[in-house]
Amino acid sequence: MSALLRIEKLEVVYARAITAIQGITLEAGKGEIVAVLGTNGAGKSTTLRAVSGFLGLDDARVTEGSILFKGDNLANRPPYLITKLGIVLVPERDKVFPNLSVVENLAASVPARGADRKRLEEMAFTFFPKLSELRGRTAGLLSGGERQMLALASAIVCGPELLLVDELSLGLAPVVVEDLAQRLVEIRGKLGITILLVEQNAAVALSIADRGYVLENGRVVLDGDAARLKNHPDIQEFYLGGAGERRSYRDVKQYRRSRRWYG
Amino acid sequence: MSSREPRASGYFRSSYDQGLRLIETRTQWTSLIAFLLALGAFPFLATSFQLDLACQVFLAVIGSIALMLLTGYAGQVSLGHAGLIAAGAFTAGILFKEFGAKFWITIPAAAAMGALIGLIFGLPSLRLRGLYLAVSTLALHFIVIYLGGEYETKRGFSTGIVIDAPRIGDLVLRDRKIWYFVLLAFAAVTLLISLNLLRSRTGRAWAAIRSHETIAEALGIGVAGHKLLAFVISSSMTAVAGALFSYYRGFVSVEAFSLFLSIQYVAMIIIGGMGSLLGAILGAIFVTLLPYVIEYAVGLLPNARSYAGMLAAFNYSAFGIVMILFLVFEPQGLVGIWRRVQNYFLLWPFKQKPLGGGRR
Amino acid sequence: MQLAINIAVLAAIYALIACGYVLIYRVSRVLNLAHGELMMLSAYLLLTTASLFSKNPLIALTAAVFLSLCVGVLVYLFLMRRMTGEMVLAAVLTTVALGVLLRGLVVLIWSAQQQNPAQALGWANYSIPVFGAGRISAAGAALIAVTTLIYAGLFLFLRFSRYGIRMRAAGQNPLLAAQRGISLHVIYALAWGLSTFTGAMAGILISLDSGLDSTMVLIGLKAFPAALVGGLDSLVGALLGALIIAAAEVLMIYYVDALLSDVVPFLVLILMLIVRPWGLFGTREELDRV
Amino acid sequence: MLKRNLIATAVLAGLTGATAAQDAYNVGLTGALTGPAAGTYAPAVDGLRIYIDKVNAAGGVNGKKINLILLDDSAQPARAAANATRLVTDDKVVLLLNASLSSTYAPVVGESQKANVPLIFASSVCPKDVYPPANALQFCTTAFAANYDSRAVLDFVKATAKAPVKLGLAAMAIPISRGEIDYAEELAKTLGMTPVSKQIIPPPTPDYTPFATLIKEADANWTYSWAPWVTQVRTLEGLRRLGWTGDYIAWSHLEAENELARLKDGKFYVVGANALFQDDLPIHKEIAAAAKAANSQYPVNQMTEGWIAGMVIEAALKAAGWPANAEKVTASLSNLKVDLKGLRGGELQWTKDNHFRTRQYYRVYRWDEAKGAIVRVRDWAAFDVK
Repeated sequence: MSALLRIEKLEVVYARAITAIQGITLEAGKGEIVAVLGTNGAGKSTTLRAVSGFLGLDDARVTEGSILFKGDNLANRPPYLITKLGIVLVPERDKVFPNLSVVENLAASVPARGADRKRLEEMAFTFFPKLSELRGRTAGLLSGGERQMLALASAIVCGPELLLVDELSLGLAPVVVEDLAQRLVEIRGKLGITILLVEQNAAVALSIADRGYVLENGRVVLDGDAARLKNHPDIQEFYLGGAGERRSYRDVKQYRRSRRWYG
Repeated sequence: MSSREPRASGYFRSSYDQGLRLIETRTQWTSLIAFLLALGAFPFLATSFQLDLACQVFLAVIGSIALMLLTGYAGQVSLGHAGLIAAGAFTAGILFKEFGAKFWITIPAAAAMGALIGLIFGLPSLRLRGLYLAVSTLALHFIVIYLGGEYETKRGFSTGIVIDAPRIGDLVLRDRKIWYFVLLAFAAVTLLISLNLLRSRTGRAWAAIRSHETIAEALGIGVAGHKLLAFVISSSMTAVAGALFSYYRGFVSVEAFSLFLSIQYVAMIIIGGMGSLLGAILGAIFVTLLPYVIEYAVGLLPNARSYAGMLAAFNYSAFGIVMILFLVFEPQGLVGIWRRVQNYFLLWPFKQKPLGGGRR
Repeated sequence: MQLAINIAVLAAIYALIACGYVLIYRVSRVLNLAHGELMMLSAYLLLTTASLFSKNPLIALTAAVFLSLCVGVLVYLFLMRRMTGEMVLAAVLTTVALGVLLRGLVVLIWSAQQQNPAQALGWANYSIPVFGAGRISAAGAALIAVTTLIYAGLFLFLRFSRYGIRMRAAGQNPLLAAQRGISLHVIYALAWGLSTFTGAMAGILISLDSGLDSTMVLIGLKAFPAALVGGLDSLVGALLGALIIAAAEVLMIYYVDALLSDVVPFLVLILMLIVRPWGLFGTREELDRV
Repeated sequence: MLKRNLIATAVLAGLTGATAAQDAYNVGLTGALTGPAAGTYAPAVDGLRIYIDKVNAAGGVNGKKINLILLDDSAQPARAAANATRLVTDDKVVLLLNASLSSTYAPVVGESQKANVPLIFASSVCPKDVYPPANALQFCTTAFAANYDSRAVLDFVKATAKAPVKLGLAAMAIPISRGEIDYAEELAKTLGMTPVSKQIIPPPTPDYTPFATLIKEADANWTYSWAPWVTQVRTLEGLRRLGWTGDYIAWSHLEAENELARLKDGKFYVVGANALFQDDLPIHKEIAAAAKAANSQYPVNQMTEGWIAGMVIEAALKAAGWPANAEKVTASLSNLKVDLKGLRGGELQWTKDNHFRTRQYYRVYRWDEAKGAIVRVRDWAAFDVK
């Protein structure tokens, strides 16, 4: 498997003091949907930020390890260059320009080098037909689900090879999330792109992902095929609500898991 | 790996009392005394022109410390500093002209007027932040200047209000040496008041407001009250500086308080280094002396007199460039440079960077 | 009638200057307090180009405007770019410093004499009767026309052109804009270029109408309340703000006291800051961002 | 702390550069050489510099050179004060000159009184103190002077106007100009004219038309402005743009000669006390040649004021002898007669209690379209100063 994105032993330090990520290694192949799971503060978003180049804003830096995209190391590169390479992030919040209309939101996207803007825009509307009804509507007046659609559509217009989605399900009704998840599968199928999905909602993520990683306290604690992860007892217990309230594995006195550091 | 626990090294305060002390070590005492001696000896060694420069510096120091309290510590931006200086100067001038008031009345009156105007300048700060606040103080500057100009014209003082030298008994404050010590005393008192304010509850409240207003409010700090207090104290000091200026120069006129003066004061605290009283002093010295240094440098050029007509333009340009250089390359200002030099010598011959900085 | 024309000309002046403040503020949240100085610089550039192309006033004019646009872009590239990511206030103070620098340079290069670019171009400022009842100077009429054209142009540009939409996007959320592949530096440089371009038009037209000296800086400063009253991030606001300020000023001259006209813009400004700090058309969230 | 002081002292010590030439007459000037007001003063100061250089090149006065020290105050009072202090205490000048806005007078006068050094206002407006009875230390060579100017102007208007005069007045919103226009308003009434509109115009005005509109709508047939040139001429331009066809009269500042030719307005009169270069006197040729040799950046026809100041200084120092001190110079200034070689209507004479001049002469010029040149409308009219 030739990895499109390969993160190796990545370490990220905030404010020169707090180590948020302590040696993560993960991989995403061409055309794969990869889910990154974990609770709040596990380091999911930091990983995404490291890939998309936005660490600098929070006074954080990649101090060790590498982020290889098609063999280029992206660590600590400025964001707009990363987007030019074909890596596009759909952020967790503030994902659309609220005062621009739907069409203008799409027009604001700059396609990657060599991408055909017209075709990409048409694609975006075929994936999300509802948006073409809302063309002239101001983005700030859209519902949560519509906004997520618009965010995904704008990201597609950027012509990504790797789409980073931060919390697809946040604040949305289950039906909507289900629908959006299916769209992601469709997008992957039609465009052949790789999707890195960072989620708290493991059920949704694992239902569409090919593979998954589970992060806790800045480390990868589990990884593997989505189907197998789904059936893993820890995942069942802590992420899919099998054992009532979610807790961290550290709270469990006896744990029966096979820990595999660094893959 | 050694198993020994790392031991703390360096210089620590072991009680709150020590933290509140102004002067802590013997070295500080010695250098302070040496510094005071040098200050005291200066007027007997300097020429009259140098004394005049020193007096200008002291006046600027009072103003820049006042602005530093407001902007550097309480975080409230003001572009109306010249307006406040003008208010102080005009209070003194008008009281003198209209009622023949003596300086022991006019200077407290100027302080009171400053406090009052500070309250007015401060009111917008309850609603506005940052840029908008700066703009509102700018607007107030124009209004103060307008009122001053109207007074001058209506009363027929078309070339400015001339003020007689103040008099204490038989002693007429005219000699520059006396002025030197008077202004030095005022500057020193301003500095001491500020130092005391900053290590009190007020100073900490300002620091909290400066870093985050909402959180400060949540911590139970009376944000509105402390903001207004910052304006009142700062403006009052500034107005006193204005009144002293009018006595020192013997005149008041609106043209002396242009917008450029406000810019100069802002430049003082930037160039000196935000959030440091030492910075305010260094900045005041730097900005006050810069034009004279340039003038001197131009004087060294061959055929100097033909450049005379361009001196102010040189000054303007140099002033702009220096300000830009500090903003872009040394946001910590002169104090930042000073600390770096200090650390360099503290650590020499090692090159490591200490975490905190050598001194408060 | 003459009253209306006077208000219109003054409003056009203020509006043309104010849109320079708005363009930069809207995109990068930086208040450019050197706008007046940049405006003055453009008028002086015209003086130089006028002496270079003394036969072709139009070429001189175009060259001056083009040079001004370049100055704006260069100011961003060499100065303001370094201030991105710094405190907004530091950036504003940098523009103040730039203004001081420019004031010095202009005197060093062109001397402090009163100048007349119209004469340098060999143009006379004709007077045109309007509706029989009033009169307007050629430069004044040009001011109104240019302001209308520039506002219409800016409106179309921001609404329909791709770069215009990106400018609006970058102004709303620079982070997201960067994520969508918009190069903020290009957008900011464009905003600075456009802003000095409009400023140049204002500076040049004012100097053609009534001569040129360093007091032009103060005119730039007087237009600032117009931008703020309308709302610093709204072009429509700038237009309306300019109208309000101009009307207040001219009416004050006519009916109350000419001397008050000097402070009236600032009085209106303070009133506005107390009642509605974000301006007539500004966005309310702005306040918490600065 | 100590280090800071050392550095400060070093800087201050470095500033004591001004090497007071022992073997020359030290004369110091503080003026608005740069800044917004410089247009009015800088050319005159340059004229003075060229004149003094010429005197020095020809061997100086009483065999000694004149060391003219020029300091710039950009019309800022605080700078002027510092300059004056420095000139008096460090450079030990025997004579102070001021060429700046009236706001700088108070501090400079203060220094002059403190040190007992005479002060000449050269190219800056004459303060009341130089009129009889004059202040012992203040003198003025400047052409324009409060009250006398308005008298001359209104005298000319009265003599020229055919119809009853409805007078419009325009001042800049600076105290000195407002004061003069207020005076003119009162004076006009006593001369049987009707002041119909008085406009006081703030200096940074983007558009003068509103003020012009008011004058026009008040139906004025004459308008008089005594203000800095900008205000005078922009008000006129505003009026003409509105189609106003009345007569406009204003003070003939340095810029007048170039501007008359630019405006080409047959009903625009300028009143002045200096002969314009248009008259082409021998002395004018001399100034032009000297300015050309000195490579001056300013127009020659704006240097008359400086030239006159130079002539006065030369004469005063000559009379004071060598070695001179402030006292001797004051004495020689208080009893001085200088032949201005036609630059003004007559010689400049100062007496013990008149430091303005005993007689002030005025000429009126305007542009003549037919001749394509500036013409004299009224030759020297003398007014005795009492």
